Amino acid sequence: MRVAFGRVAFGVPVVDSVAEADMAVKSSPKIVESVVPEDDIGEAKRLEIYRLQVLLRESEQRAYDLFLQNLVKGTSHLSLGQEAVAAGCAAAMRPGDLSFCTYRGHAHTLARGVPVEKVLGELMGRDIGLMRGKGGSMHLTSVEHGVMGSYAIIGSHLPIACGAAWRAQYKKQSDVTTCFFGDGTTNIGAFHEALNFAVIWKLPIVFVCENNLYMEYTPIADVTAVPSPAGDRAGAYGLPKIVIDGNDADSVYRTMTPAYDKARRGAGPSLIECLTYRYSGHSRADPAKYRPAGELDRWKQRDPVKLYRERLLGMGFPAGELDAIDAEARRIVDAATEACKASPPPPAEILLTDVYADGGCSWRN
Amino acid sequence: MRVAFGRVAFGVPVVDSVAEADMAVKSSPKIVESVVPEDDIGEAKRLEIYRLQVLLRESEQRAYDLFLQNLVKGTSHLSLGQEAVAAGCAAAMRPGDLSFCTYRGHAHTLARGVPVEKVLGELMGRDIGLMRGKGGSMHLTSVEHGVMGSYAIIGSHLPIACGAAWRAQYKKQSDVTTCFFGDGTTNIGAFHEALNFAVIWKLPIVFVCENNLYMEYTPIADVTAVPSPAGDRAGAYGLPKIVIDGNDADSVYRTMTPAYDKARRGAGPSLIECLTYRYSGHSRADPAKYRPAGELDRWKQRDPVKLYRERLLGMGFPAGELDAIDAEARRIVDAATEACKASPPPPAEILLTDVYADGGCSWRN
Amino acid sequence: MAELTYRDAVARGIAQEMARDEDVVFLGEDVAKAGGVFKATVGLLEQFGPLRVRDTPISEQAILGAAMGAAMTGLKPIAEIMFADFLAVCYDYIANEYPKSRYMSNGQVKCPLVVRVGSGGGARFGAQHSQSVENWCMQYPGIKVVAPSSPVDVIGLLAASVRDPDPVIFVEHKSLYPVKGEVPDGEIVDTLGTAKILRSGSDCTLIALGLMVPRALAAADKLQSEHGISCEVVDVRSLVPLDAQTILGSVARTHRAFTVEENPRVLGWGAEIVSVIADESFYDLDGPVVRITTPHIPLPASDVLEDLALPNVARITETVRRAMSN
Amino acid sequence: MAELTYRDAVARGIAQEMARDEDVVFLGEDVAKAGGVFKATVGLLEQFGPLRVRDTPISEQAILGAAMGAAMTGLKPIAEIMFADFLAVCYDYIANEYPKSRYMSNGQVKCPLVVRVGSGGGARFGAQHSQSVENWCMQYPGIKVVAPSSPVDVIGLLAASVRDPDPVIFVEHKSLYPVKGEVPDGEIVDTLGTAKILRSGSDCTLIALGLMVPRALAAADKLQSEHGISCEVVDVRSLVPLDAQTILGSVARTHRAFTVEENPRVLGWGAEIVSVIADESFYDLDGPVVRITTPHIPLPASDVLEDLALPNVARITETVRRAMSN
Ligand SMILES: Cc1ncc(C[n+]2csc(CCOP(=O)(O)OP(=O)(O)O)c2C)c(N)n1
Ligand SMILES: Cc1ncc(C[n+]2csc(CCOP(=O)(O)OP(=O)(O)O)c2C)c(N)n1
Ligand SMILES: [Mg+2]
Ligand SMILES: [Mg+2]
Repeated sequence: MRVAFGRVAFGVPVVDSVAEADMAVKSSPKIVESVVPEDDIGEAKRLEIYRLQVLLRESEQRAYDLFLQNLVKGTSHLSLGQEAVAAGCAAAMRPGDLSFCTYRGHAHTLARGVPVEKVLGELMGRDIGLMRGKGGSMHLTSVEHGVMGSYAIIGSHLPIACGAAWRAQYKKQSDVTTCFFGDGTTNIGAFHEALNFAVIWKLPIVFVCENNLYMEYTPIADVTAVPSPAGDRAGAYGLPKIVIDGNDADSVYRTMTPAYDKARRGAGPSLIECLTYRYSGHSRADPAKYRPAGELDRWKQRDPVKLYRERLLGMGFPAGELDAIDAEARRIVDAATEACKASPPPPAEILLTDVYADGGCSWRN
Repeated sequence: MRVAFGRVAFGVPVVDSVAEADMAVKSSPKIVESVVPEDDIGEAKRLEIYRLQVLLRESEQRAYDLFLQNLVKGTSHLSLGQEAVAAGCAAAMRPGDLSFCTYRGHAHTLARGVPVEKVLGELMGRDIGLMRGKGGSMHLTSVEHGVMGSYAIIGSHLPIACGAAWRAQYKKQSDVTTCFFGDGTTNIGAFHEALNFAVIWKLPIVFVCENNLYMEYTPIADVTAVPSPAGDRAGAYGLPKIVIDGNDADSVYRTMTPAYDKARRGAGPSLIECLTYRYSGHSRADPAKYRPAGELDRWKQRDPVKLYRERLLGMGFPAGELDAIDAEARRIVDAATEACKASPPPPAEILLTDVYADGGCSWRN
Repeated sequence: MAELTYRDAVARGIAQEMARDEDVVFLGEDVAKAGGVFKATVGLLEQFGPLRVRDTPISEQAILGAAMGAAMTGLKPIAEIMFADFLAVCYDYIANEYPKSRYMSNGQVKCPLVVRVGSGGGARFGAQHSQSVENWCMQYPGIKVVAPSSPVDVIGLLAASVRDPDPVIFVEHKSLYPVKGEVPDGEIVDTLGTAKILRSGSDCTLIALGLMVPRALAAADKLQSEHGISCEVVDVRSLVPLDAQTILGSVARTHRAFTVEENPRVLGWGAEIVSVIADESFYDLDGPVVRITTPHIPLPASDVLEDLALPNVARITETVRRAMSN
Repeated sequence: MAELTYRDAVARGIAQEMARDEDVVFLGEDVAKAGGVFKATVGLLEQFGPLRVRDTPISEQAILGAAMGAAMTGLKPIAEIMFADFLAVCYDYIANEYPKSRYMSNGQVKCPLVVRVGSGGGARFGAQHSQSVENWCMQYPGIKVVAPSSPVDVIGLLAASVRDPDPVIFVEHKSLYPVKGEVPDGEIVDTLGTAKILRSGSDCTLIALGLMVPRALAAADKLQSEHGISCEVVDVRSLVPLDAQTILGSVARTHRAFTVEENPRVLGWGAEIVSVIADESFYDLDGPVVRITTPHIPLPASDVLEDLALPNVARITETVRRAMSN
């Protein structure tokens, strides 16, 4: 039945969502849409994108609750409000594709299929955690899922991601690397070096800038010479300016898909700026009082999960099916929470392991 | 008499020199001229620009000869062929303005009035040298002449120069800072950070990129994502693209003058790319065999000193006056050479001085 | 006299110097409007205005480079590098520029500036946000390295650093920010290159820095009360310049020495101190100088693991007790 | 057996490993077409082609970052940072990324790569192109630091470094590039973490690295012939892993030790070795371990000054003679 609505649904004109974004992000730069291919998202993919967004939302919300219960000990950087980017990108990736994330990387890690308990467990410093507590929330890594690491020094993973893409090119392997980073990251030197490097070597990599309007507490516009921190820099590397509505997962998916195709066929990198917004503070410690009144509310009106759900409903997806997805996400996150709470802290012996490849930390005989 | 030719001379259409540059630099990017103001160079300034170019030419040629005699011990990076940039910029500066140079900084240092023997003496590691041999050819510094240093780590002086400009802005002092660097430098991170920083703080600084087509031995085009390494990056900082004929000192002077004015009236930085060419290898050790046959010869046809001399002659400046300038430059450089040869090596005691501000190197009691 | 946190002492120290000297300016990421991510610079923007207290982009090279250019030409900048670990993205200024400009220019170029960094472990921030960097910075002739352990030292040593004509890396310990201490009213100015004997003792000398100072003091209490071992505790405070005389003097009295270092094992700051003692106090020593350090590992994030990694009171106590009973 | 320069040994070592393993790739500034600014990589482009031997822009962060990403995912990159001093512009990879990725990921991420750097003084390049960086790199758990002093060691240790599963900083000495030595034919593979006793002696041990090795050997000759002092000379070769046993064993026999270090005084690599000796060989020592280093200064450019700064045969000889006569 909902297939019948397919055409209409596919027809949701991107320009609408752009206009919406423009309304919401009053002071933000004009969004330039990349070419939108004939819609090919399809039902299964749409449900997948919805499912991912809901799972990310539930998981991050739970991470926040766990802070409040003082069960997350270190810092933590949530992506609440930014789910559409993670979901849209992950949905456009293939198995074997690689992700390089930042400290704000829970969502990108989960979106690649890493079990929720491994992520929450790492935040809680438990043995069940993805790295058994050795890395912490800022360094989520799951090589088996293609999540090659989350990096906490601004900019440093852009060159690293280039290296992974170089390997694919050199070994004629077909995977593409995605490198996620924030608006603030465009002002550090490594950004510049990586972009130039990726272009001259025509690397199979897509750089995704999540422009959430703030570095930590400082509005990006206060410290950046151009309105679109990534988009307006693309020309410096001979790349087209692509700035999209990062709260619309379809827009993300539709932009990423051709970017991945381009990378896979050897035509080099892309730089994509996704306009979005984080609901909570920069990190655990931050109440985000520096934001002008009303800004958060305006963005919440374009909440990516809500927006996507409404679109699916409008396309004829039955509410019950979506509710079931919601319930399943909650069930998964609840179960993960219990598993984490039940997990012991990591054993003392792992303190001294895996510094060197021989498994230990010995630097002398 | 030559005043009568003034109007004609001033009328030398810049587009001509651009066309010439285009012919010579066949594979180079199209030159975009900045706005040329009504000519205001004037006779005295023209003679000054000629004198500077001749002095730089003589001095650098002498430095080269001194290598061959093994009297210059360390490395050295000559600007032979690039004199028009140094002369045109220096002529447009005011006393008190600051220069930040690179290891290829002899010309920029001399152009600010630093005595030739101090520069050659430093290259030779003698006591007469600008820093008594403690810095060497790559670090020429003469604070009293506004030469705040020559920097040998690619890119690092761009942020430093920003700081000097920040001081002028903060203290409401009217000096402008010029920061010189090469084409290859546009690919390092510090370039990016400095440009963004200078623009957002509206600093009184002019960034001058001498594009001599090569980093060390690698053609800049092989490793750069855009044809104009500086010009095509200007937009990334909200600046206009300015690429000029760096072999025409008038074109340099005419571009720098409004850039300095802009900086002085608080309107912020400029980024100017000067197309030029170095005649010798990158450094002392380099025979520059990597250059395609004929390239050097083509550039020599547009030799900046020759070009400028011909222009002055065409404008009616008497050959005898120019010959006298040539002779005086040779006399200065000869005398400087003798003074350097007569200078002893630095005394041993200065080895341990001026590490800390107390004059010594003591790090403990 | 007032009770002040180490955190508030930072703001007070900066304010003291900015009020005194118009040439003192302050820049860093989120330091102005937000008052710093550690809230150590709250109120400075309001007091000194946006021309003197400036937020920057995430451009550490621009921050440290601009500080240098300003210092060379007449200002006395204080630059903040938020987490000390980030020094690695602007290390050229630490290793190549700040320390060498005066020497290379034969004294022409001056570089009077302070780089404040939030250093050290204990906050479960993981391997890239918890490092101790005193030993990194100590290797470059031309730079000074200061690390206060108490609020009053924060103010006094910060003032001394701002007034010092050389570049100073001012290492604040993140885990000390909430710690309170008595601070006299009025201007406080201390002296670089002076260690402090915080506790006298006769059996051995514990040489500590930063967060390890309170731990060494607590261990000294335990060693006295539980094992009858009398420890002298020296707070090094400034690694460059180093008050070697106070350290050597103490060792000459106690004949045994321990360094208590937060950095990982290899080439920590203690290695230099051990080398100095082992050379110049060779005939004073009754036994080897023992270094108590974090093992040779990156710091883990999990609280249980991090607590195992950093030297704590129990480990200091036990190490000293054992060595002294040999 | 052939005579080879240290410079040519670099190219031969790289070629040996690239011929053996297709996953070995090489990148750096001017390394391919031009064969390197020190001409140490001439011929590699011709032999292995432009996909394996690659020129880069002046983007040291991109070079070291790309090497890491490639190493994580299956290649074994060799990256060149032309002058060792430039490590400071890409230091994040040295301090924060390379050494920590394996640990932080609980062993998931590997980082088998080699960073070759041209290090050290003697060429009148001045303060920013002459530094010894062994002590810089040694401070970060997770990284290895290797520094060969002869052509044969260049090949053998480079091969060992390429085959090593950990990140290795391979410190070549610029002043050794023209030095010749005998090199056997065929494949050469050495072992990291092994020091070499290059000369046996009974009165004291000289512990040296890089360019200081031939100088220590020459000083040992003079000390023997002119002063009757018998020196054992140990070439450390690899600081991490450190062959402490060979060093401690030598000191146990000679009872006196000297480090011969090119780095400036404070927290040179010798400080760690002194600390290890002073701890573990305390009762073996007949006198303090003496460090012979460059003074605590940046290196000057002028030939006369630079020659005064670096430890040379005369200074080593004189320092040892004096200490041994106390
Ligand atoms: C080199 C470096 N400088 C500063 C920081 C501190 N820091 C962590 S996150 C952050 C803001 C990053 O902003 P953005 O790139 O926009 O990412 P977002 O946090 O908004 O996702 C800063 C300054 C850091 N981690 N690394
Ligand atoms: C950070 C750093 N990387 C590499 C070098 C080595 N190096 C010195 S000059 C140079 C080429 C610079 O090219 P460009 O900026 O075009 O200046 P030019 O020498 O042509 O004037 C290089 C790579 C350096 N000094 N610093
Ligand atoms: Mg952001
Ligand atoms: Mg160039």
